[in-house]
Amino acid sequence: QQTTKLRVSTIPIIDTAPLQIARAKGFFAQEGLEVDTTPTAGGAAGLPALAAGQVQIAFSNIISIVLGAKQNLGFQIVAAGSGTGGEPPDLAGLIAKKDAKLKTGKDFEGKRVAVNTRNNIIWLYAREWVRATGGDPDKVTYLEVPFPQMIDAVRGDRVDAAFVVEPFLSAGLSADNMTLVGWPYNTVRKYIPVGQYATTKGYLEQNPVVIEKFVRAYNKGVDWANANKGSEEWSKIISEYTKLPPEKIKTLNLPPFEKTVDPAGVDAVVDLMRKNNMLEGAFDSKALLYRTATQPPR
Amino acid sequence: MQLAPAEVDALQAAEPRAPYLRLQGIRKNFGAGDSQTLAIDGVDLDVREGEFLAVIGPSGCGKSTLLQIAAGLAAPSEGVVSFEGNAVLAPPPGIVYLFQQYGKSLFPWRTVIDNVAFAIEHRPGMNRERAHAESRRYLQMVGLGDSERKYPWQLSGGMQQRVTIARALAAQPRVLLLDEPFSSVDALTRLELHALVLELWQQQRFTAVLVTHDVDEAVFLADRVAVLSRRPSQVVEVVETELPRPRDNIATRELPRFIELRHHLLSQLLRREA
Amino acid sequence: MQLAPAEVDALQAAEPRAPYLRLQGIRKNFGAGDSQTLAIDGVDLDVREGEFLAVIGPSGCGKSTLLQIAAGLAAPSEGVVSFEGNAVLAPPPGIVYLFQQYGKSLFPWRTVIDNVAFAIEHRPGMNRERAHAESRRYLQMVGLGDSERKYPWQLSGGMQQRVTIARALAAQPRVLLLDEPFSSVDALTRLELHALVLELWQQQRFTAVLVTHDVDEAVFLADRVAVLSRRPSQVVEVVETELPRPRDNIATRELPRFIELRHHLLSQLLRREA
Amino acid sequence: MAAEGRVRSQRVWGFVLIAALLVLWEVSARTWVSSNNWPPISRIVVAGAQALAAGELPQVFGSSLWRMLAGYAAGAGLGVLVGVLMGRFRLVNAALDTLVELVRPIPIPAIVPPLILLLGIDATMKIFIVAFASFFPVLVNTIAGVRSVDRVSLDVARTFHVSPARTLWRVVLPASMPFIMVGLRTSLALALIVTVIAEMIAGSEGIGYYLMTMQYAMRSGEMYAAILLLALMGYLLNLCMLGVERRVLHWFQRGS
Amino acid sequence: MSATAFSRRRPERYLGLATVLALVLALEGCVRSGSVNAAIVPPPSVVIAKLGGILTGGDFAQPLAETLYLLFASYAIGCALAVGLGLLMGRYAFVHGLFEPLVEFLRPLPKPALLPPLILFLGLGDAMKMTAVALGVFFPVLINTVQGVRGTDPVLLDVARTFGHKPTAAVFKVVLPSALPLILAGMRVSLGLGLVLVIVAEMMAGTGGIGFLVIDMQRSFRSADMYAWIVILAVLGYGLNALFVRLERRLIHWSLSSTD
Ligand SMILES: Nc1ncnc2c1ncn2[C@@H]1O[C@H](COP(=O)(O)OP(=O)(O)OP(=O)(O)O)[C@@H](O)[C@H]1O
Ligand SMILES: Nc1ncnc2c1ncn2[C@@H]1O[C@H](COP(=O)(O)OP(=O)(O)OP(=O)(O)O)[C@@H](O)[C@H]1O
Ligand SMILES: [Mg+2]
Ligand SMILES: [Mg+2]
Repeated sequence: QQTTKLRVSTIPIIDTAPLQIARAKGFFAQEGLEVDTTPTAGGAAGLPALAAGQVQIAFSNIISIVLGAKQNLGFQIVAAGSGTGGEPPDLAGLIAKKDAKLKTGKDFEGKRVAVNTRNNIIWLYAREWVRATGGDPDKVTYLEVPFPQMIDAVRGDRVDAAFVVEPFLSAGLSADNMTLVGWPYNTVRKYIPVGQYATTKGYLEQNPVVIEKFVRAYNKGVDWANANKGSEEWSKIISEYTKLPPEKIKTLNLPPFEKTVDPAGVDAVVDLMRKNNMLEGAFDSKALLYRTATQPPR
Repeated sequence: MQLAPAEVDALQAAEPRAPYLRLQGIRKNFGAGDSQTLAIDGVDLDVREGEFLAVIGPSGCGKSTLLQIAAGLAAPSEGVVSFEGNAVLAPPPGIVYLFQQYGKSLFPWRTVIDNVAFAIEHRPGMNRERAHAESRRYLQMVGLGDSERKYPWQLSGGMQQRVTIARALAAQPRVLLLDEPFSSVDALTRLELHALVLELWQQQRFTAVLVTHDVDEAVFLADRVAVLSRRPSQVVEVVETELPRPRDNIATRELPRFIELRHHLLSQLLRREA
Repeated sequence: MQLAPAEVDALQAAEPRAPYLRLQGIRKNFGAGDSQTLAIDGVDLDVREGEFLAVIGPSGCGKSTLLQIAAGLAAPSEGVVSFEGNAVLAPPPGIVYLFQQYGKSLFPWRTVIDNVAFAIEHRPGMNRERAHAESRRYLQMVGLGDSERKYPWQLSGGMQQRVTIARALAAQPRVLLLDEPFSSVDALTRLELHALVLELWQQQRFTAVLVTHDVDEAVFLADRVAVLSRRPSQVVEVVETELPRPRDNIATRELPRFIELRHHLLSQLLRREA
Repeated sequence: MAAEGRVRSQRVWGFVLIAALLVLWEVSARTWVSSNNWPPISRIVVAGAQALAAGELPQVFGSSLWRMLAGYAAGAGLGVLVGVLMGRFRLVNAALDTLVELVRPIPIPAIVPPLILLLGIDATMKIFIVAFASFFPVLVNTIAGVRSVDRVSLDVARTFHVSPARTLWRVVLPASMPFIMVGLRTSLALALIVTVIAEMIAGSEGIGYYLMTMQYAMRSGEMYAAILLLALMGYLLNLCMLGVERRVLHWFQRGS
Repeated sequence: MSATAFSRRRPERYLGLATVLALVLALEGCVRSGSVNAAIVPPPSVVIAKLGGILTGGDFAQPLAETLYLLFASYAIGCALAVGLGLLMGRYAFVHGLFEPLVEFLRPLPKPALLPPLILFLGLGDAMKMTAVALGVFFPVLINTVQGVRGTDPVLLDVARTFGHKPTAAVFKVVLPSALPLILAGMRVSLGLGLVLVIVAEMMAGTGGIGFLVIDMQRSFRSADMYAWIVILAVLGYGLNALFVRLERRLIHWSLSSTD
């Protein structure tokens, strides 16, 4: 059987664990796929590379995919990546200094919150959390701070709170005088999609079988990840590509990985985007999901 | 120095030749508008093939400018330069100009010998060794054989000036335009350089135009001496020296004709105020 | 020019004075190791207060180097310079050196008048207008009154040289060290500059040391003439000119003493080969 | 030459200063600055030594170095070439000047998408980015250098009938070397910087990727070790350039 | 001079525009013919339309002002410090020895790599951005200044000494003007670099200015709008450079005189 080469743009974070597992455990090879993962910083170059045809599949967050699809770049979500489960902990949380006494969105009015980029998912959910907990999101200042610097920023009073992802979340919480204020993802909505694997319509039309194979193998990785989370081998694989020390990986609290994307969740995100002026005009969120994303291939 | 060439020379100096290097109606203006400087105001001058012409004139009258125009290095504002019947619009092959600013005209990144070699190294059939050998020969002629590996800034003013002389001679031009080439050397060196230039001039039969402030030098070396006026300069007069060749440092300078010419030219120069 | 100062001068020239600017056992080596050049090999020279001393010597012998050492601009490899009894380790106030490389010693970013003003603008009590007025005066003296707003590269060689003369004179130094200051000017301008320098020298009573290649010039201007040997240079002889002042361009040059001195010094210079 | 020796001996004080700053760093990290992003030097050294011993850092630096050199050679070489032509020939200057000045202020991050489209996400794109960044300082300096060449020098070449091409090579180029060399040195550091940045965009190779991963893995010891090593590499590369410069420009720097 | 130079320069100026125009037209052709993905590289005509919208809409003033403020402040700081230190380093062997190693260690460090300590010590505001940009501006000017100072002709320095100018005065009257052609070349390099760095800083800090707009539009794949802003940026750079050239002509006309 001939192997098909597939280039996938990823981000070296915990969210892409199933993909790396599927690669490490040979699930792709079993499907006759040779997957080459290309990390891109923060995923910024992932979707442009996808649109340019330099990679066939890209891991990216839902907002970017929606925005790209809106600009007729033909993105299609083929597999679920990361998201939130039915209850905390999430992969990201809102933290602040203990003595700042920040509890609800109301308390945040007039305060500064660190987000990694404005007009994107972290920012969106930070705003929605403020709204959901009784505050006015427009009365909060959002400052862009790279994730690794968020703890410094909070500690140095450059910001009042930060919406930070793992592993910085755990590290922040383990420092003294830091506390978790809330889980914005879960507070806003359960089971929301965060990261997905996308390809382009053009590639899909030509290679539907390849995509099915990819998703099938990827889903095996999801199963393995959910079953073996916390094991030695799990730590080893994760450490291999994130360079996180294995002992730190064990302490991370993770939601389960999903195999499908909830269309209602996507709808909800699109609604939130509209509400926050990120999207104008009609957008058919159903058309964004390829069938493999809602019905895992057998 | 044999007699034969000298006799030929004396003959040549006497009989006018076909136009060789010809300056016609040269005017030169610097700057524009209010700050215009008219440096040269209509100069006609024929340089004959093989002659030694000296040009004298007050400081700032436009001698350097005129020579640069003749060399094709500067364009006249009006007038025409022609060399062997062709209009000179760029430096024509065969004419070399020796800059008055000797310090500036040496390349600081080249050693003395490489500065001299610059004149010839690009010629067809030249290689580094031959260019160096040739350059060394000329450096020795100007008394700088032992300084060839120094850089220009390691030389005294007079030594730098001699390097430029060696460089110009090494090029073996058909017309050599010398702009105050001996201004910074002592009496003896100057005499030696006079002898050297005359000897090469007679051997290689090139045409020489010399700008100088030294009337003695002009008369001693030249077949003809042209006198320029103050700025805006014009040709006041051109005098045939009519002195026999080969010239001798003592005998020639004692000739009545020499003394007469010297007196005449000096008074020309000194009179201009009145 | 009155008689009185001239008489005083003649007296002063005859009677030796206290050490004023003194060079003792000066040696100067350039470079290191194999490529060493010994330029000056033990020169002793006393410059008397108020005198006019000329220095002559072959090209490259170390005249400029010696003057720069006397000016405190270069350090001797051996020996001591003292001025009014104090060792000279840096340019002492009151001594000004006029560079042989006139082209290089002008600031290309300054106009002619600003170049001259450079000599005085930093003095206490000076402002721009006064410095300019003063500079203008000296520019007019050297015949460049109409070029004050030009930049150096817009001047001819001789004009540039005159700017440096104006600048050095404007500084009104107590000791003026002149390094071939008249090499690029024509005969008439040169005579005018001679007269100018002598006049100021007598008015302002400064001490002058002049390096020149022109023996006539040396004898005509100086009280004493020092002759240097070839490199490594030493003082061959110092001659008192013993010519009366004020000096006159025609009368002085016809004095038997002048002719004798001229002959003597020239033969000194020309003999060195033998 | 003597001045150069003097500078070299004074450089000791430079290293003393650096040592003092590093001690200050150590002390600050141990006492009043407490952040994972500010580890003490001692920890950085240990982490660096381990990474070096494991062969991780040498591999990372090696892969960056060749990309950098390739991009630098292309960009700087072109910079000198175009600079000489633009500085010397009015027409070339007129034709390219506007374009150059319009393109120069464009930041690379802004044009990442089209770059990916045209050049992919691998070595070609990164080398192009490095070349792009190295190009301008060399170009600007070269043009300025060529324009400041003394007219007399050019006229000397003309009067000896040296061909225009040879004049460029033998007169204009050496005379503008003080400017060109300094442009080359500016670009060398810039090339290093941009290599790292380009490696942060995409791919899993080189210093940039290493810095990024280590930062996201909260291993600031390794991150700073790589940064210090980067500084050292830059220092050494600059030293090489200075060596070249001393040979080429001995005539220029005698003022110091 | 001006009259002839002008008439000679006229057609040349059109030549530069013609080059740019030709490239733009070629690009338009490429995109329209489909050989380049129009979603990533929009046709110039579309970009120009967007540009028209931005310019007539008037919302360009605010980000432009922010960017310019940041640029001028950091550029001025960076250049002033660099020329100052450069003069000292070029003049005094001790200062040179003291700072050269540090400078050469810091110079090749990428600003993103310095971001952790910069944010740690300077926070997120203008201070941090200005430091980052000023640092980038600083180095080219510094090494050009050092080079220029070292190239000062010793004769000119000796002229200052013999006329009794103090060493400090000589630095300002002799060394500085003589080094000016090199210093200005460095400042011109830094001007372009500074603009790039300001944009990148705004991209990373995300508080405003053209940089933030550009990256924000890039992230939302609005490439036509993004390129419209890049065109504004390019023209801004061109304009700044044109101003700089004027300044240069005034300051070092004596050095450029040889190329008339
Ligand atoms: N580039 C220039 N711009 C303006 N004026 C100039 C320029 N070059 C020369 N001049 C002027 O032209 C005149 C003639 O200059 P030139 O150098 O030819 O004189 P010269 O006869 O060689 O004088 P010298 O004997 O002093 O060398 C001078 O008055 C000078 O000021
Ligand atoms: N910086 C230097 N390095 C090496 N050698 C030098 C340096 N400066 C001068 N010399 C040498 O010292 C000697 C004396 O030079 P100096 O300039 O004093 O001569 P000079 O008597 O003024 O000659 P001229 O009459 O030609 O001006 C020369 O042989 C020269 O080569
Ligand atoms: Mg002249
Ligand atoms: Mg001398």
